[in-house]
Order: sequence, then C-alpha cells, then structure tokens
Amino acid sequence: MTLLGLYHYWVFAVLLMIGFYAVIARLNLIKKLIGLFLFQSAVFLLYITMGKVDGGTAPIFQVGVENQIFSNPLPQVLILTAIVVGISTMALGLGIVVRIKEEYGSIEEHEIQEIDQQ
Amino acid sequence: MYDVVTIATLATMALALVRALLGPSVYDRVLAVNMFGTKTVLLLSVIAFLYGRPDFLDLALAYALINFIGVLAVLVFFRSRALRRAANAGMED
Amino acid sequence: MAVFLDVVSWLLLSLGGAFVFIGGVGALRMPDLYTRIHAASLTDTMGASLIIAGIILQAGASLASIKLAMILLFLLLTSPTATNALASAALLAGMRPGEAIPWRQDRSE
Amino acid sequence: MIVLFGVFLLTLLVITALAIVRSENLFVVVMLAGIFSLLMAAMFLILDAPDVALTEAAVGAGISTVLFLAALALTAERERAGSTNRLLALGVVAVTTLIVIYATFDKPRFGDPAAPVHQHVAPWYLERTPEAIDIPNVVTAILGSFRGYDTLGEVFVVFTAGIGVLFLLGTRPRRNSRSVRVALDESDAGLRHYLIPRVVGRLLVPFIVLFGLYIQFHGEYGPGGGFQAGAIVAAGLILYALLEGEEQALRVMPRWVLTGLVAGGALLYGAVGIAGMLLGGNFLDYSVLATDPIKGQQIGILLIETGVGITVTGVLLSVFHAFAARGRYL
Repeated sequence: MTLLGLYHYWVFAVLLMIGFYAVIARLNLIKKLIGLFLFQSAVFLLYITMGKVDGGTAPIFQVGVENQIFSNPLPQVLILTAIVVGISTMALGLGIVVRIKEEYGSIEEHEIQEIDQQ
Repeated sequence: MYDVVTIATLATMALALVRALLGPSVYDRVLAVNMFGTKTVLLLSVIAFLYGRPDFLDLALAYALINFIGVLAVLVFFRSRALRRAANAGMED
Repeated sequence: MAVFLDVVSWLLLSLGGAFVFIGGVGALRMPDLYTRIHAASLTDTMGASLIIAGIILQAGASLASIKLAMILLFLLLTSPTATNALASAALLAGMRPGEAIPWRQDRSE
Repeated sequence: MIVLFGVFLLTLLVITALAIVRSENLFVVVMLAGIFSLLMAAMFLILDAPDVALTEAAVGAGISTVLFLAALALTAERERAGSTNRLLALGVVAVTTLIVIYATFDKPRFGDPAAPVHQHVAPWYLERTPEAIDIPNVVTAILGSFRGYDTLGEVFVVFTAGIGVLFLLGTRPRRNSRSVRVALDESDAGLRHYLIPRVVGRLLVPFIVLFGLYIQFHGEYGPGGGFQAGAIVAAGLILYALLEGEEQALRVMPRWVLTGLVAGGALLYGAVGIAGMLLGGNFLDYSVLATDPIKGQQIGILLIETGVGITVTGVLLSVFHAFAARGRYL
C-alpha cells in the first residue's frame, strides 16, 4: 500500500522530467511548448494526489448523508483555475511561435539563431 | 460487478494506446484517440457508480458531447491542407 | 425481483465489456485503416449501449438514469459522426480502401 | 481495487508522455496529447476531484486540439532533426529525476489524513461552508467566496493572455506569407460539403451551449462553475465555426461582441467587488449584497461565476478566431 502510494509521486517525478527533457533537448518550439504542457500536467497531478484522503469522497455535500470524510478541496480550487490559465497561456505561446514562423520562416531554435547571427 | 466493466475498458484503453503508438498512418492515431474518448466516457460513467456518486455523470456527459470536436478539427485540418497543396500546385504550373 | 434485475444488469455489463474489448483487439489486429475503423466503431456502439443499459438497470428511476440515457443518445450521435469524419479525412488524403500497403505515409516513424 | 485502476492509468500516462517526447511528427504529438488529457481527466476523477476533471474535459476534449492544429497549420507539421547535446540533457534529467524520487520518500503517506496539507485552512473551509455560505459544493464556495480575490487574479491572467494573443495575431500578415492563403468561396467554407458531420454537428451545437449553461448555474450543487462552463460554451461555438466556416461564425458573433465578452466578464467580477465596498463591506465581501448574509454570499458567487464564464468564453473564442483568421485554417 505504501509502495502504491509512492508510485503516484514517482509518476509525478517522471512526468515532470519527461516534460523538462522536451523543453531542454528539443529544438522545435512547438515541441518545447508541449514539454511545458507535460510539465504543468505533472504539477497538477501532484497537487490533486496530495489532496486525496483515505476513504474520502469528493468535497460536495450530499443530502441525507452525514459524517462523510472529504478530500481536501483547496488543491482542487488551485488546479481548476490553473488548467484554464494554462490553456490561455499556451495559446499565447502558440501565438508567439506563429509570429516567429512568419518573421524567420522557421520554428527550429538553431535555425533561428543562425538567422539572428547573420 | 462494475469491476469487470472497468477492467475491460482499461484493457481496451491500453490496446487503443498501442494502436496510437504503432500508427502506422496518422489516421490510425486519430482513430485511437477517438476510441480512447468513447472508452473514457464509459469509464467515467462506471467510476461514478463505483464511487456511489451519480452526480459525477456530468463529466461523462461533457465528453459525450464535445469529444468529437477534435476529430472534426482533424478533418478541417486535412481539408485545408489539401486545398492549400492544390493551390500551390496550381501556382507552379 | 431485485436479484433478477441484478443478474440481467450483470449480464449486460459483462457482455458490453466483452464487446468493448473485442473492438479494441480488432482495432489492433486488423490489417488496414478502414477495417480497423470498422472494428472499432461497430463494437463501440454495441458495447456502449449494453454497458449504459446495464448501469441504468442499477440506477433505477432517477435523475442519473436520465443523464445516462442522454449520454447514450449523444454517444450514438457523435461516435459514428466522428468515424465518418475520420474516414472522410483519410480518403481526402488519398488512402484507398483495400490497398495492401496503406502505410505509405509516416514510414520513418 | 480502485487504487490499482489508478496505478494502471498512471502507467498509461507515463507511456503516452514518453511517446509524445519521442515522436517527431507534430500532428501525432497533438493526437497523443489528446489521449494524455483524457487519461488525466480519468485520473482526477479517481482522486476525488470531479471539478478538476470536468475542467480538464472541457478544455482538453476540443479546445486544445483545435488550437494546436491551428498553430500547426500556420507553422510546420514535422520537427526537423537538430543537433543538441542529447546525452548531456539526458544526464541532467536522469539525475534530477533521481533527486525528486529520493525526495518523495519524505513525503507524507498517500491518503494520510494527518498530512500537513489537510491541517490548516482546509478543515476550516469544510466546516465553515455549510454555515457561512450554505452551498453543497465546497470547491465552488472556496473558489468564489473564500478565495475570491485569488480567482479575480486568475481571471485577469486569462484576460491578459487573450489580449496578448489578439495583439500578436491581430496585425495583418505580411504580403509574402499571404501568397499561400487559399481563396475560398463562401459556399465552400468549413465543412459545408460534408453532410453527415454538418447535420449532426448543427444538431448538437445548441445542446452543447445548453449543457454549458447547466454547468454554469449548477456549479454550486455539483461539479461545475464558470471556468468549466466557459470552456464548454466556447467549444460549442467553435464547433459551429468549424462546420460553417469562420466568416459565418463571425457574422453570428462579430468581433466586437467577442471583445465585449472578454472585457465584460472581468468587469462584472470587479463590479461585484466594488458593489460590496459601496454597500459598506470589504472588496469582494458578498455578505452585504443582501439583507441575509448567507443569501448575499450566494448571490455574489452566482454573479462572479457568471463573470468568469463570460470572460473564459470570450477569451477562448477570440483566441480561436485570431488563429483561424491567419488564413490557412478553415
């Protein structure tokens, strides 16, 4: 049981680092954005995992049911807004990439740097 | 009782994921995503009852309604690409 | 009566699960794109109908049943439409049904 | 049993993420990201977070795929192999992964009710919600009332991001990049030639918008609220634009309406705060909005959730139209 619980955190660590790898090792700008998407998803997962309580249920009161254990609602509030903020900022990032493509004709980091040095 | 269905759905999700990884064409991957979407609707409905909280069915309803927008976007994407290529070929002639 | 309902819904759920799984195997094992679409979409419809019918029997007459019926209705509308759109997109890109080698694209993958 | 289901889903998540990083075809990457989002939503539901799962569903099912595909149509579909020091990057990542995994052994046990996260404000929120606000969904109560100031900030981040996209893509493209723009006949726009998607899609648009409104106003009693509803309504209207072409969608909902929605929702949120101040309370203190403080709280939450929904709808639609108007999509 302890191991199964730890597995949640390990998946968080692995996902975080897969996203990090895409950001640092890939040169394509859209791929970097996808890496950021993975990174932020990993953080979402960590928050929600920490909010879970054994034997708990979702923090919505039910009529006629008393003495329920509820999972922690606070991380859920933070992540709920973060998902929508995430897609908006992702759109902003994609907008910047589109403009870069129009100005430089490429979305590969090394090609953009070559053009800049000329 | 719900466990059997959940296991079947999860196994099918794994199979669809394998199809998405193998490809070979991009359309196979779109097919896999579409399958995955339907399986998620079923999984969410079953989990709602497994947890004894039927009010979570709203989630499955949301997926059932908007999941196919992604596939339509793919169709629009390929259609505009085909038009673009035709237009480019026409300019070169 | 309750036992009878339980048995029927268990049967429906298991049968639905079997259909869903067979569809997954078909989507994995069939030789080309259009046969795979065929395997996936038909079993999807059958499996989803059976599973949701099974859950409705468990839920009884309640708001949940109405929601489940809506889910089934929308699935029956959207899932074939998505399949149709997918097949249209594949045809548009020049994939012909029955061709022995559908994987001309993406061979580098 | 359900823990095992969760573990299985997590394993699928890792496999999908690895495939996303490995694939060089960006279209495939977008499709796999769709699968990733579906898995995340199922995982959130298993971890007792239906509100979060609904948000992920509303955003991930339609909108993010549509936005990424629009960006791909404007840039490139394939990643070109470049030369980076992959080994160095892999080394850094491997070492960091090990450090993070080592740190997880010090974390509280998964599901431990005595963990520090569950000690401070969270029990207070759960305790106070029935007496101070009296709505069943504690998540909505925290989002709208207890942490209303925080949510105001988030709404303004969404607002700013939307304005930023409009600034970036609202300018006219240069002439040389316009040569590839396909001149489309109006009768040819969208998916008008595809009868089945068009008929079914048009049938579903009103249901999607109606469902969005249900999520908006049912958010105090079940999973839902402004953020989810905004994304769902936007998805429905984007579906309409996909089916009928961008021109027709803009005729139904012109740009000035979209801009009005973006600003109007944020303004409504701020106005509720100011109204509280004018009635003698603090900023975003809803208790003074009605004679009964509990009633006031409920009215306040309803109003600010509406503001959130309006802004999110406006921003997502404006962003979509900004990408679509760039010319190579739709």
